This record gives sequence, C-alpha cells and structure tokens, in this order.
Amino acid sequence: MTSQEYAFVVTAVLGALAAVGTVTARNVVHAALYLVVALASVGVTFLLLGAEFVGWVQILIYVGAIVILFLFGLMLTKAPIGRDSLDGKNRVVGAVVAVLVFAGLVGLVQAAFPFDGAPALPAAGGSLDIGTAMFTDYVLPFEAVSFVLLAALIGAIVLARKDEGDPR
Amino acid sequence: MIRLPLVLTFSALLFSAGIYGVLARRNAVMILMAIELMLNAVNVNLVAFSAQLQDVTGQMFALFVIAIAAAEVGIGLALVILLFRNRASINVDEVSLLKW
Amino acid sequence: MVGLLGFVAAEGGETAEQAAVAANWFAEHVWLIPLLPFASGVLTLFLGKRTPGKGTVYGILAVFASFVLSLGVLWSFAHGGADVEQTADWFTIGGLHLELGVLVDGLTAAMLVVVTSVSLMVQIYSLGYMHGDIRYTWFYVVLSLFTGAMLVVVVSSNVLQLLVGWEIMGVCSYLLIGHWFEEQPNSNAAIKAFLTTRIGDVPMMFGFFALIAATGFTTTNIGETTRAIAEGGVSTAFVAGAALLLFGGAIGKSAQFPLHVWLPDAMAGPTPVSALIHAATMVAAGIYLVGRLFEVFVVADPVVLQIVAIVAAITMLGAALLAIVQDDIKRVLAYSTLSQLAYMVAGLGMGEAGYTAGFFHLFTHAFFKALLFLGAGSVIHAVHSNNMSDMGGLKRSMPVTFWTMLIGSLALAGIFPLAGFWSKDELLVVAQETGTTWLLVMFLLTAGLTAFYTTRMVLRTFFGTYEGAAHPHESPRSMTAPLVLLASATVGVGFLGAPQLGAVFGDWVHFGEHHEAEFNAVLALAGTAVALVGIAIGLAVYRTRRATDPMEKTLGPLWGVLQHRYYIDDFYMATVVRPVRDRVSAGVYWTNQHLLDGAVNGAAALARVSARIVMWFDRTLIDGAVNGAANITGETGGLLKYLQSGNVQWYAIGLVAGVIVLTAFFIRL
Amino acid sequence: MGSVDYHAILPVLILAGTVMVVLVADSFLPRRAAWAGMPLAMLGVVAALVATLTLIGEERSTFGGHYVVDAFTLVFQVLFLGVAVVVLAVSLRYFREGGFYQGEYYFLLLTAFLGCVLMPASRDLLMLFISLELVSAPGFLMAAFRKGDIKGNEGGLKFFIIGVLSTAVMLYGMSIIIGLTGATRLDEVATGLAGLSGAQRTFADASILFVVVGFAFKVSAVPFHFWAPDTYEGAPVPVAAFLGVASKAAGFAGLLQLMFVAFIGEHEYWVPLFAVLSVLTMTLGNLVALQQKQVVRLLAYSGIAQAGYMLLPFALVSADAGVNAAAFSAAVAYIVIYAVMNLGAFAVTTAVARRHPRLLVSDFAGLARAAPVLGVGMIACMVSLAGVPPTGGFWGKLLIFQAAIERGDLGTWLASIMVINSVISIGYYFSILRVIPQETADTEPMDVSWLVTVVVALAIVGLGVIFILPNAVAHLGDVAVLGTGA
Amino acid sequence: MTWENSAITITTLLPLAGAIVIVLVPKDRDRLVRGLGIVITGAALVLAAAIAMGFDYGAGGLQYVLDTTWIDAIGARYHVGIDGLSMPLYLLTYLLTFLCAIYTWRYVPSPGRTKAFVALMLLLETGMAGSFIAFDLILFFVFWELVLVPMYFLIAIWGSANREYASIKFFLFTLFGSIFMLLGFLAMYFTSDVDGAHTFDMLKLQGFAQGGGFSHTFQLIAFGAIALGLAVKVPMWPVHTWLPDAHTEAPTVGSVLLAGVMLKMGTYGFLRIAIPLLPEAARVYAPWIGLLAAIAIVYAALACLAQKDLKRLIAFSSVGHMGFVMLGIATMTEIGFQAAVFGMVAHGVITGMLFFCVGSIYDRYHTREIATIGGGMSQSMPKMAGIFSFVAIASLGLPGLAGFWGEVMSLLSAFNPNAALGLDVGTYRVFMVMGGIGTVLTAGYFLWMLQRVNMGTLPERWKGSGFPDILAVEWVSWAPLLVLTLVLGLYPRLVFGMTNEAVRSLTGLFGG
Repeated sequence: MTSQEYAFVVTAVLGALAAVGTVTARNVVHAALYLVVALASVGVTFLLLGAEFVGWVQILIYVGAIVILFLFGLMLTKAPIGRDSLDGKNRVVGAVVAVLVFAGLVGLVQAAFPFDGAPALPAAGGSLDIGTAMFTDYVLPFEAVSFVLLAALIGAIVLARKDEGDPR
Repeated sequence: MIRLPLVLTFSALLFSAGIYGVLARRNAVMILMAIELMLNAVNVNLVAFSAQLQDVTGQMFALFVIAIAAAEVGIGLALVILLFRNRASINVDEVSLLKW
Repeated sequence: MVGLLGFVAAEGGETAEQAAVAANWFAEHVWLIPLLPFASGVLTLFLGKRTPGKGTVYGILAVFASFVLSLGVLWSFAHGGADVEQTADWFTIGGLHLELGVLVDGLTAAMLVVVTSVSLMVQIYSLGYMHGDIRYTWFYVVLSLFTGAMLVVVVSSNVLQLLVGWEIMGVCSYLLIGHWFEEQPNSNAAIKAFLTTRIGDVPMMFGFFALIAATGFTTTNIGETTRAIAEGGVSTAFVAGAALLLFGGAIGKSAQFPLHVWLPDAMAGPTPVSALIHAATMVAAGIYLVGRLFEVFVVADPVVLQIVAIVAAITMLGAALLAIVQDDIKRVLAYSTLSQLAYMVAGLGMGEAGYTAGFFHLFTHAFFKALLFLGAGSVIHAVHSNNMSDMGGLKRSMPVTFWTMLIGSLALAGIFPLAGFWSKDELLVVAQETGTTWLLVMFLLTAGLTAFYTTRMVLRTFFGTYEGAAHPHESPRSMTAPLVLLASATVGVGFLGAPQLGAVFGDWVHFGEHHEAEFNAVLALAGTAVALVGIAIGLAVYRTRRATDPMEKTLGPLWGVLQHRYYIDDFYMATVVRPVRDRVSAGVYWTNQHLLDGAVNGAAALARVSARIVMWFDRTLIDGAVNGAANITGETGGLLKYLQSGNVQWYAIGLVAGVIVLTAFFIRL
Repeated sequence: MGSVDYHAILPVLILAGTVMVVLVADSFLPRRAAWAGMPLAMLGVVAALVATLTLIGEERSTFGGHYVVDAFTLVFQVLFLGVAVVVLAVSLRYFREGGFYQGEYYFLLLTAFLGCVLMPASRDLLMLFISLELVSAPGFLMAAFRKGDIKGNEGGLKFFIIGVLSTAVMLYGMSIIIGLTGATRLDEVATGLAGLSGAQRTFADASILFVVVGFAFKVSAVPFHFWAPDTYEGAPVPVAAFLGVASKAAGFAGLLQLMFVAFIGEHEYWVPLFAVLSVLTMTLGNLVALQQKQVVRLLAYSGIAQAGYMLLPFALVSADAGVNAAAFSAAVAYIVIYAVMNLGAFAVTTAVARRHPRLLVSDFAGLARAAPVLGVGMIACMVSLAGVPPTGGFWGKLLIFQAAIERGDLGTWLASIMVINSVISIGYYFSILRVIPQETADTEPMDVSWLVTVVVALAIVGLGVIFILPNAVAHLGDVAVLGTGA
Repeated sequence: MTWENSAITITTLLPLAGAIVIVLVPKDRDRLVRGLGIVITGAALVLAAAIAMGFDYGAGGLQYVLDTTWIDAIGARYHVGIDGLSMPLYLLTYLLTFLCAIYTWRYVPSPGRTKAFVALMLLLETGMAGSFIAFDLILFFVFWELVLVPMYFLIAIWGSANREYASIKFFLFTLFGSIFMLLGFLAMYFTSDVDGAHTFDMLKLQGFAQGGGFSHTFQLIAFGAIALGLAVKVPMWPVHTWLPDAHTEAPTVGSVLLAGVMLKMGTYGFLRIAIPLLPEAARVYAPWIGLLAAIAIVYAALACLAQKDLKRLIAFSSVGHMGFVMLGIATMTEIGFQAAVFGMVAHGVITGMLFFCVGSIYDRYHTREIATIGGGMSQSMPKMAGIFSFVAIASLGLPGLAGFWGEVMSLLSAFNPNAALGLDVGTYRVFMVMGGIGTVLTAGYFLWMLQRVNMGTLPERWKGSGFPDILAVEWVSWAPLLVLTLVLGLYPRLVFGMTNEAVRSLTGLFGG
C-alpha cells in the first residue's frame, strides 16, 4: 500500500458512498450534491492515476457544468421530494439486478486481475501526447464528436423551447 | 502506486449503482444522473488501463466519452423538459401510453 | 357403287363370281354402317330445325342406308362369306396398341340387321308418335346417335372401342328415358337407369382390363385377347374372374337379377324408345357382349356358366311372375322383356350348345317385342294412358293395332308358327340335349306364365268395354305401317331357325362347330301345350272384365309380394339405408323424402349421407388442424405482446437481465 | 501518419458541409420557406452519393487506418445515401404540413446520416462508438419531434433511456477490451484477443457481449428491442423510416465489422449467443407482430423479426472461411434488400398518414383504388417482406438459408426455425396486404406528394430488379466480403 | 440468339411484357386493355403453336434448350427446354389463357379494374407456362411461386362473398407446401455432386440419382418434402381443403385457370421432378400415393353429392379427377404416366369449360345455389343447358369424349402396376376398384346436378327474367374447348403421340 493507494481508497470509498447516495437520496438536491461528490472523486482518481488532463476535464466539465445542468433541469421540472416521488415500484428488482451486476463484475475483475500480486499501476501521464494525438490521429473522431455536440445542442434547443402558437 | 483491481472494483461499484438508479428511480432526471455514474465508471476503467498499458488511447477514449456524455445529458434534459411541459410530470412509470 | 350394282346384279342371279365381289364389297364397307347414323345425328343437331320435317329425314335415310348395307352383309354371309376384320391404327399408349376396327362375322351380321331394321321401324313410327313434341328434332338426334353407338358395339373389333359405343349407348338411353324431363319421375328413372347399368359396366371394364392384361398390355383386339385367354398362360381363377366381371356388364345392360331394377322404370321414356332400346337392341347388348367374348366363358371354370344360368333362371321366372300383376301395359312388356332376356342368357349359360339358340331368341324377340311395344305405344297414343284399367274394347276402334299386336302376343307366347315358337323350341331342345333338365323345367314354366300374362294383356286391352276418358282412334299411317312390317317379320323370321328348313340362322351364328339343331316333336308339343294352357287360363280368368283383378284374390299374399317387386327395391333400401338412419336421426325424415323409389336412389342417399360425414370430416378435422395451428401462434403472440408493458424501466430491466442471463449462460468459466 | 486522403473522405466532407449549410441557411430562411432545407439537403446527399460512386473499385485508408474505404464501405455508404434520398423525399410534405421545425429536422437527419456513412468506414472501436452516437443522438431528438404529442415525447424518452443505458453497457465492454488488448483498431483487437487466456479471456468474452448490446439495441434485437415499437409509433413516420432502415442498417454495419473482424477469433463463444439472439428476435417479433393493429407498430415488430433473420448469419460463423464468407455476403445482401422493401413500406405509410393519422391497418383499405401506385407498392413490399418467392425478400432469405445449410448442424436448426418464422410472418403482412384492394366507401383519390410516388415507384422498380436479376444483389454481398478480409 | 434457343423464353415472357404494357395504358381505356389482353395472349398462343409445329415428336429429350448462367451466387441456372411431357401442358396454358382473355372481353367481374385484372392474368400466364419449361429447380420454383400472388389477388379482389378467407387459405396452404418443396430442392442441391459442384439442374440431378448419388434414406426424406409441396397443389387428399374454397370464390377466369392449369403444375411436378430425380423413393411411396389418390376419388365424389353450391360441386370434382391422374402416376407404368398426362389435359379442357359454364350461369342467375336455381334451365336457356350437359357428361368420363381416356387408362394401369415396385398386384387392384366405385359416384353426382339444374320446370321466380342464351363472346371462347373435348375423345393420339417418347424414358428409370 503506497500513500497514493491510501488516498485512492479513501477517495473511492467516498465516491462509492456518494454514488449510492445519488441513487437512493430522497431529496433531489441532495442527490445532485451526492453526484457532485461522486464525480469529483472520479476526477480525483484520475489525478491519482496520473491522468491529469482527463482529471481536470472531468472536474471542470462534470462538476462544473453538467451538475449545474442537472440542477437547472430539476428546478425546471419542479421535481417533488420524497421516496415515493423519486423511486419507482421496482426498487427491489433493481437492487437485485444491481447486486448481481456488481457481483458478476467484481468476480470477473478478480478472476482476470487477481488482487494478490497485482502490480502497482504506473502513472498514466501523457497529457502532452493527448494534445498532439487529438489533432492528428484523432482528428476525425474529434470532428465527429463535435457534430454530436452540435446536434445535441440544436436539437435540445428545438425540443426544450416553448413554442408560441403554430409549431407542434 | 495504485493496484488495478482496486480501481476496477471502484468502477464496478459505480456502474452497479448507476444500473440500480436507472432501474429503480422513477424521476427522469434521477435516471439521467444514474447514467452519468455508469459512464463515469467506464472512464475510470479507461484511465486505469491507460495507466497500466502506458498508452494514451484510453485517456483519449475517456475524453470522448465525457464529451458524448455531456451531449447525452443535454438531449436527456431537453426530452425531460418537453415531457414535463406536456404532462406536468417527469415520472417515467407514468409514461406508458405506448405499449403492446 | 360398284358393289351396289354387284348386289343388284347378284340378286338378279348373275354369276357367283360377281356375287362374291359384291359380298366382299359389303363386308369391307361395314364401317359405313355405324358411321351413317352418327353423321345423320350430327347433321340433325346442327341443321335439323332448318330442314323440312325438322330433320327427321336425315335419320331415317341414314338408317335406311345402314339397313340396306346390313342386309347386304347378312346376304354375303348367306352366300358363304368369310369373317372379315379390318383395322386402322388409333393410338399407342406405352406398349399398348389400339386400333379402330370392325369385326364382321355371322353374329355381327345378324345383329346389324336387327338393330338397323328395328331402328328404321322405330324412326318411322316416331314420325307419328312424337309429332308435335317439344324436342322433336332432339329426339331424332339422340335416336340416331343411339343407333350409331349400338352399331359400333356390334362391329367393334376391340374391347375399348366396344366400351366407347357401349357407354354412348348408355348416355343415349339416359337422355331418351329422361326425354320428358320436366316431370321429375322421368329424370329419376333416367338417372336410375344410367347408374344401375354403370354399376355393371365397371366390373365389365375391369373384365376388359383382365383381357388386356392377359396379352401383357399389348393389344385390345377381341380376337387376340380371347385367344390369349384361351391359350392359357393365365390362371384359371383369373379367367373365371374375368368372365364373371364381364358378365357384370351383361347383368347391368341386359337387366338381369340383381341389377334388373332399372328397366321397368325406364318405361318412363317415350314408347318408341322403349321399343328400340329397352326391348329390342340395347338390352340385348349384354347378351351380345357375352356372345362376343364367349371364348372366355367357355374356357373358364364351368361354374361360371352355371352362375350365368342361375341368374338367368331367377330373372326369367321372377320377372314373368311380376308381369302378371302389372296394370301398366308397358310394364307388362318390360317384365316380359326381362324374362325373355333371361331366356337368352340361359341359352348362353348352357355353353356352346346354347349359343345359337340364345342368339336366335334374341333375333326373333327383337322383332316381336318391338312390335308389341310399338303396338302398346299406339294404344297409349290413343287413350292417353298407360294403364290397362283405362283401356278395354279397343279391338274395334284400332283394328290394325289389334291384329298386329295379337300376332306379336302369340309370338311371345310361343305359338306355332310364329317367331317365338321356333326360338323357344330351340332352347328347349338344347336344354334337353345338354341335360340341364332343371332349366328345361324353368323354360316351360316361364312359357306358361308368359302365355298367361300375354293373354291377360290382350284381353284387358282390346276386349271388354272401353273404360278410358279419351276417344280412341286408329293411329296414323306412319305408325301402323311399321306395325304391319314388324308383324310380317314376326311371322317370317322364325323360319330362319326352323330345322325343317335347314336352320340357316345356325349357319350364320354359331360358336365353334355349327351345332345342328334337331327338331324334337315331343318338346315342341310340350312347349305348345304349356303355352296353350297358359292362354286357356288367361281366357278363363280375364274373359269378363272386372273392376278388380281376379288374380288378386287367387294369389293371396303373393299378390302383395309381387306388387312390391319382391321387396327387392325395399330390401336395398333397408340394408343400405338403415345403418345410417339409426345413427343420424335427422336422416330419417330425409331418407323418407328421397329414398322411396328404388335401390339406386337408396344407394345415392347412402352416398349423400356419408358425403355429409365426409364434409364434416373435411371441415372439422383437416381445416381444424390448420386453423388450430394458426390460433396457437396467434395466442402466443397475444401473450407475448404483454411483455411490452409500456414502462420503460421494465424495458431497462429486460435489457440488463438479458445481459446477465446471456453472460451467465454463455460465458466460459 | 501521412497527409489526409481527401478523396477518400470526400463523401463525408460533402455531407458534413451540407449539414452546416442547412443549419446556417435555416436561420436565414423565413418560416414560409423553411422547407427549402430539404432541397439543399437533397443536393448535398446526391453530391455525396456521386462522390462515393467515384470511389468504386478503390481501396483506401486514411487517418492512420481509422477510416477505410473498401467495397464493404462503399456498399453501405451507397445504401445509406440512397436511403437518405428517400427519407428526405418522403419527409418534405410530412414536415412542411405538420408544422415542424423543418430546418432543424433536416440538420439532425443529415447529421444522423453522417454517422451512418462513417460507420462502415470506421475500423476502430472509438470510431464505431462515435459513429453510433452520431446516429443515435439526432435520432433521440428526431424521435420526439412531434413536440405537442405526448406519445412522441414518450417514444423519444424511452428511446433515449434505453439507448443511453445500452451505450453505457457497450462502453464498459469496450473499456475492458481496450484494457485487455491494448488496442482499438479492429484487426489489432483480434490479435490482442488471440493472445488472451484463462480468466482474462473470460472477461474479454463477457465484454464482447457488452459491446454487442450496444449494437443489438441499435438493430432492435430481443431483449434489447423494447424501445422500438413505442418509439416508431410515437415518432414522425419519416423518422420511423430512418430508424427502421438506416439506423438499423448502421447497427449491422458496425456489428458485421466487430464480429467478423475484431471478435472473429472468439466465435466459438459468441456463435451460440447469436443463435439465441436470432431465434428470440425473429420469433418474438413475428408472434407479437401478429397482434398489431397499428401499421407503424406492426412495421416495428416486423423490423424486429427481420433483424432476427439478419442476425442469423452471425450464428453461422465457424472455422470454415468459405461458410463465413457465404454468411457474411448473405447478411449484407439481406440488409440491402430489407432496406429497399422496408423503405417502400414506410414511404407508403408516410403518405397514408396524411389522411389517416392513426395509421390503423384498416386505414389502408381501399388504397389500391385511392392511390394505385402506393397500393401496388405496398403490396409489393409486403409480399417481399413476407419472403414470398420469388420476390427480393425470398432471395435474401434463400441466401441466408443456403449459408445455414452449408454450415450444417446448428445452421440447419436455425434455418428450420427461420422457415417456420417466415410462415408465421405471412399472417401479419397479409393482414395489411389483404385490405389494400378492398372496396371502401371512401374512393376519393388520395392526394399524394409526387416525391413519395416517385420513391414508391423506385422501390417497386428496385424490387423488380431484384426479382429479375437476383444475381446482382446476391453479388453485392460477395463484393463486400472482400473488403473485410473475413 | 436463334429461334431454337430463344423461342420458349420469348413465348413465356411475352405475357409478362404484355402485363407491363398494360399497366402503362391509361386507366379509362377499358376496351383497349381488354383488346390488348386478347392480342397478347393470342400472340403467345401463336408462338406456342409455332413451337409445337417445330417440335420433333419422334425424338426423345429436350428441345428448344437454353442453358445459361443466372444466379450463380446460389448455383441456379436459367435452363429451359421443352419435351413431350411439357408440350401438351404448355399448349394448354396458352390456349386456356387466350380463351379467358376472350371471355373477359364482355366484362370484368366486380369491382372492375380492368387493367389490374388483365395484367394479373398475363402474369399468371407467364408463371404457369414457365413452370412447364423450367429445368432448373430454382427456376421452376420461381415460376411455381410466381403464380401464387396473381392468383391470390384474382381471388381476393374479384372473388365472391367469402373471398378473403378463400384467398388467404389458398395462399397459405400452397406456400406452406412449397416451403417443404424448396427444402427438398435445397437438400438435393447440397447432396448433389456433379463434377465437383452442387447443382440445381434437373437433368444433371437425374443423372446423379441414376448413378446412385442419393442414399435411400435421403431419397425418402427429400421425396416426402417435395411430394408434400406438390401434393398441396394437385391437390391430393387430405391437403385439398383449400381448393373448394378457392375455386368457389374465384372469379370465373380465375377458376378456369386454377383448375385448368395450376393444378397440373403439381402433377407435372411429380412426373418431372419427384419421380425421375428420386426414383427409389418414388418406388417406396408409390403405393401410398396410390392409396391417397384412390381415397381422393371416392371421397371427392361423396363430397360432391353433399354440395348445394354448383361451383363448389365442380371444385370438388376436380379433387376426384386429379385423383385419377395421381393414381396413374402411382402405378409408375408407361400407361399410367401417359394416362396421367392425358388426364391433366382433359381435366384442363373439361373442367375449365365447366367453370366457364358455371360462371355464365352465375352471371345470369346471380346465385350458385342449386336449390335456388331450381331446375328448368333447359327451358330458359336451352343451348346453355345443352352445353352444360355435354360438358358434365364429358367430365363424368363418357367414352368418346376427352374425360374417358385419362380415367380408363389410369385404372387400366392400376390393374398391373410396375413390376419394379415389387408389390402384390392386389394392392393396386383395390385402388382400381375404388376408382371404379368413384366413376359410378361421379356419374351419380353429375347426373343429379343436371337433374336439379337443367331438368324440371323453370321456377316461378325466374320466369320473365329473360336470361340471354349463350352470347357470341361465350361461343367464341368456348368453341375451342368443346371441339377439343370431342376431338381428344375420338383421337387421343393428339396427346399420347406427344408424350410417348418422354414417358418411355421416364419409365426407363425403373427398368419397367
């Protein structure tokens, strides 16, 4: 156990708790805040793994932008508060399925990458390489993603905007 | 440093929590949040493997996933708002006009 | 033309050489004989209505020509002409080669004369009898077709060609019985006749198949097939079977027990038709068939001929008894015909020896029975009724009819020297010679009965007082002339078989070695005596006309049995129908509605009821299986669609659960 | 890393340019003239199509092998661009009269087609993922384009939720595969997978399944199909056409590459999986379709069933390269044929929607009289979808069938199940077909856009060509098989 | 391209081209469309006749062969040709369609739509004719199925009251059967190995089969599948139940073509495919086919007796007649095969004509209920009644008319089946007797039908309805059939002469 690993474990536990909180909280705002914590812990994990660029992007975009978006969404839709209004009737089924998934995934992970004797990860690094790659090999996906974002943007505006009169 | 299985386990937990949220939450925005958790789980994997393999590909991939996730959130919220405007409710279990 | 001139010349008594040439000409042109009536039938059909006389002229001229040619053929045989066979390729199917052909021997020649002469008489007679009928032209068309078909049967040299003629004859008979099809009983009778004969025809067809099979499916030629049978190579059982099957055809067409039921009903047709088809010619075709293929019967196990004789005996006596109780004059004659046909069959049943006698009776019977029918027709024409109870005392108003019918009746009764006497006598002789005493007794018994019912008929028709409604009058020339001609034939033809005159008929028609008929005075006397006794009893009973038939009291319960035709028709109905009726309660009413008349209708009803069951089977089981399968798939879809609950989270659960299950299932651990 | 091969990506460039032009033009067009986006888009699509055609016979690769032009790419690109032409044509009137946001719609539609066009050329996991999203994201939005209609919202939302969920699962799988193999290029993934063993291989296999989920969702394979009927029904009919044809074909274009190139080495593992998917999909689709009364919904289930047939060739993969080639070419040929007949059906449905917005099966009664070309077209498409010999659908099925028999054992069973399913499917195709010639009180001729008429006529001609020259289509698959090196 | 190798292709595809032309004619030019229909079918008939003229009847084997590539992806070739077995049926197809086109001149049944009607009829013609010339299994199958859709629409659109049920039943039944047939074809394809390749070519497969290429078990299975498909089309008992419905509901022209030609595709398939390609299995199945055929004969006759609907009665009678054809085939003898082909042609001519009659009767009475017609047609329409009787009597197998030879020769062949079957003759003799019973019953129902339709007096309700007797158009379209009925009856060589050589080589496969 290195110090980095300790830090990761703390972050991960925090993040995990926050994640569970996100999906179980009875108050929408609480849920959103839990989400902030969970996403931030993921960002911290990235940083701990040495992926600085991705880590900061995570923190800025998710914590900074997306969660705000969620909050706006919650306010606009006047989301009510309370277990019944947030959770559906299939909590049990959902829980069973989720536990199964978790067990399965952990099983697979443990089998494929046994904990005992697993080597410590080196730092991911490469933030500079990312910049280069983004505009050389990855220029095509980059352009494509920009179209996805553009489409999402335009489409979201069209759908979300309040029409006066004619257009359905 | 950090051992891979630990990271992967964290990711699995995020992913499972997300699945639970998608299945159990009735509020559409909550579902969107749960999905974000799942996508983040993926990113955790990608970055961890990127570190293990000492290759930026994983990180690149993660960046694209983040971008796409942002787009999805935008689309999702637009749909939710649209639904809310027409129904004054965003509980997905009440949305079952279309069936059979 | 050369031949015709030769014929005339030969008649003029020129050289034998010329005569031979002429004779050959006739024999070689036999094919014209059936063709002419067919041609006239077609002409009448298409042009008849636009020709003067509504087309009758074609038929009569054609039959007359055929008649002349037939006489020529017979004459050639009289002058020692040999058998002639001419064939032309027809078609080949597999290894089976079929030829269209004519086979002329003495039997053919005699039959040709019978058919053409009676047909000619009937056609002339019909000019008057059918005058003003709604389907006058059509009647002549069918009459011509019938004549042609019958002639085809007579001249055929192969079995399938014979079958063609045979069935066309059947259809013509059907059309003519049902000529007045506006009345349902007539069309019923027509159908009954066709179907009953067809029941016989099917075995006959199988018999033909057997013959063809015996040649290894190479030919259908009568000579070759019968030779193939006779020369062995096939088992005796096979031959016996074939013979019995062939006899089936004769039973049907010649109305022998147990398929005799159609003939009395067939009297629903116009009387000339009854005379031609149901007395003189078509019904004789069955006998002709047996004669034509007699080789098969002869080489077959003797039991076959015994069966033939027994069937004949039953029919002979049974029909004669039935004739006693009939009121309908045509039915009297119909049963008489049955009985006389049985004589002929019995003759053949006695084997080679009876061959000539049987056919001689066919020959003579054709003339006097045609005469009797035409006479009866003349009477019916006058009184507008078939029933003898509506007649009586017609002797004075219809002298020609009376006298000619009297001749016919005496001939039927077997009184010397009329035709019937000679032919019956010959049969008696053969029975005595072959030692079939039981048959001899039957012959005599039947002869007595025949004389009795004939007397009854004549007395009830022509003597006593007239009891009908119409005003009887003598028939027109066109009708009386044939009567007179036939009456003279009745007087004359018997001598062709008279032993004292050389029995020329036997020179023409014989099987194997010509069997010289002896004259047996004792038998002749016995026959005559029996006939006279019959007449005497008849006179005694029916001399004075009474309201009810005196025999009714005399016969007691037997009268009822006879009135119900021995319950045979009823029996058919009961045995065939009852099993169905007990199960299908609704069938009872239905059966009563439709099955009152006869065995054929009964059989048809059985068929119809089973048809319903078949239909049910069809609808319920077969369709049901198909529809059932369709329903099952539909229902499954109906349940499955509820998977699509409309709740998106259930969809998500489905998705994730699907992933879990599939992973769990297919993962290699 | 050489310079970019602009000729190779020319179609993509043209299409992308058109997307921008349409978007920009729309903001300048007055609302009355908003329909003009359609001709603009059409122009771009046709230009892209021409550009694609100039590439025929070429083998090119650019962006470090992320983008490859070969026969497979071209077959699908031409197909997608053709579909785009048709969808655009049938959209014009529907959207113009429906009071929709037209410019944005054309923009989104073209963006989605951009994704479609990228899909077959993409040869790595990342590009496949992004192409898929490029198809999906506009799809989610267009599905909900009937803004005022709750059903439209509902359909869009369901599509979105299931879509994003399956994307997440797919990404998880991809992340593991990348981690295990260290590669994203499909051929490298194949080599990487070959080097795995033990538990890692097991994990990789599970991940393959996760990846398949993303595409199985796209092609609406059971049990990832639930969104399809609801979404189709709620969406504008032309969008349903897009989802039912282009989006589905794009899914298959991706799936074909993944399974026949990247994951080919693991076929022993995933062949039974696809067998199950295929059987489930065709059977459930057919059985439920029997119950449908609404035409778009029925077409959705029909599309599910058809997807089952298209999945069948995947289950035929074996060590025998000959059989694989046959299966691959059968799948490609079937997809092409399916696209033609299904588009025809949707085109007709779009036109009918104008008079009968509810689009019940009974609304098609009398179509043969009201609009003969549409009636005949619908009949031709239904007969063909049902696989009645000797129509296109039949040839497609026959190719699959032959491949299945060639494969033997499992293939034979699958072939039998397919035959049974084909028989069942006749039931619902005929439920539509049989009402078309019926006589109805309403004999007034239907007012049909000439564009739709032309499109339907083209579909009829297309089916006719397949009918007379089945060889041509059968060989499309052969051509495409060369490109993947499968 | 010479006349020799392109003649049948041109002739077969001409109606298809004609259908396309007709689709392009403006909708309101009704007469023109019908006229075109007559001209096109007439031209096709002339071409077919020219082919028949140029045919060498003495030579065995195929003539007018064209064998070229088609769909190499699935191994199918465009192999067409004609031989003695195909020729009569090929000609019959063109004749009947031509007559149907003429019959249509007067009017197109409700709901009109002349263009579609004529075009479908032409499409049908191509399909039917094509199945008789195809020598590649897939090509055969394509033509075979091509018939299905036009016929479906002919019934579904122009049929009578219950048309929907009938058309769908027809479609599903036949499609169901043909799927099995296709499976059989494919099985043969995959099993075959001619010069190292699989093949769909009938002649090559025949050679392969002769060389013992197909195992016994394989033959049994493949024959079963193919025979099922064919049997539905024939239709053999008990898969015949689609037929009465389809025939009854179809418009006159549809019934004529259905009965006249389409049913023959099934029996032809037995002679062309099932038996020569799978001779061993044919030997095993023969008695069973014979049994079904014999059952069909009796069953159909009984069913006919129960019918109240005139057209349905005729429809059921087809089942019986095809039973005779199948019985002939089941004997595996030269005579039997010949009888079968003759029976097909005769049935086509006679039953086609019967359906014409019934159609025309329906036109006048607007009912097909025998009880409602109530008899007396001889009074209202003597000529119609006469023709109807003539045809009915021909149909019951009267010697001298066409119906006779097929029946009698089929029964004759059943007397002694092919020795190669290794069966006791008794089995087939039982079938023969059943057939014989069938002929009696057949006579029964036809005569009973005539009694109830033609005979008796005209019921009150029809008095003064002034039915026109046979019209000119009807005369023109019927006369050839009537003449043919008579000519075939008197001169059966017309058909037997054509088929002799082909049948000989077919029987040669059994060494019988």
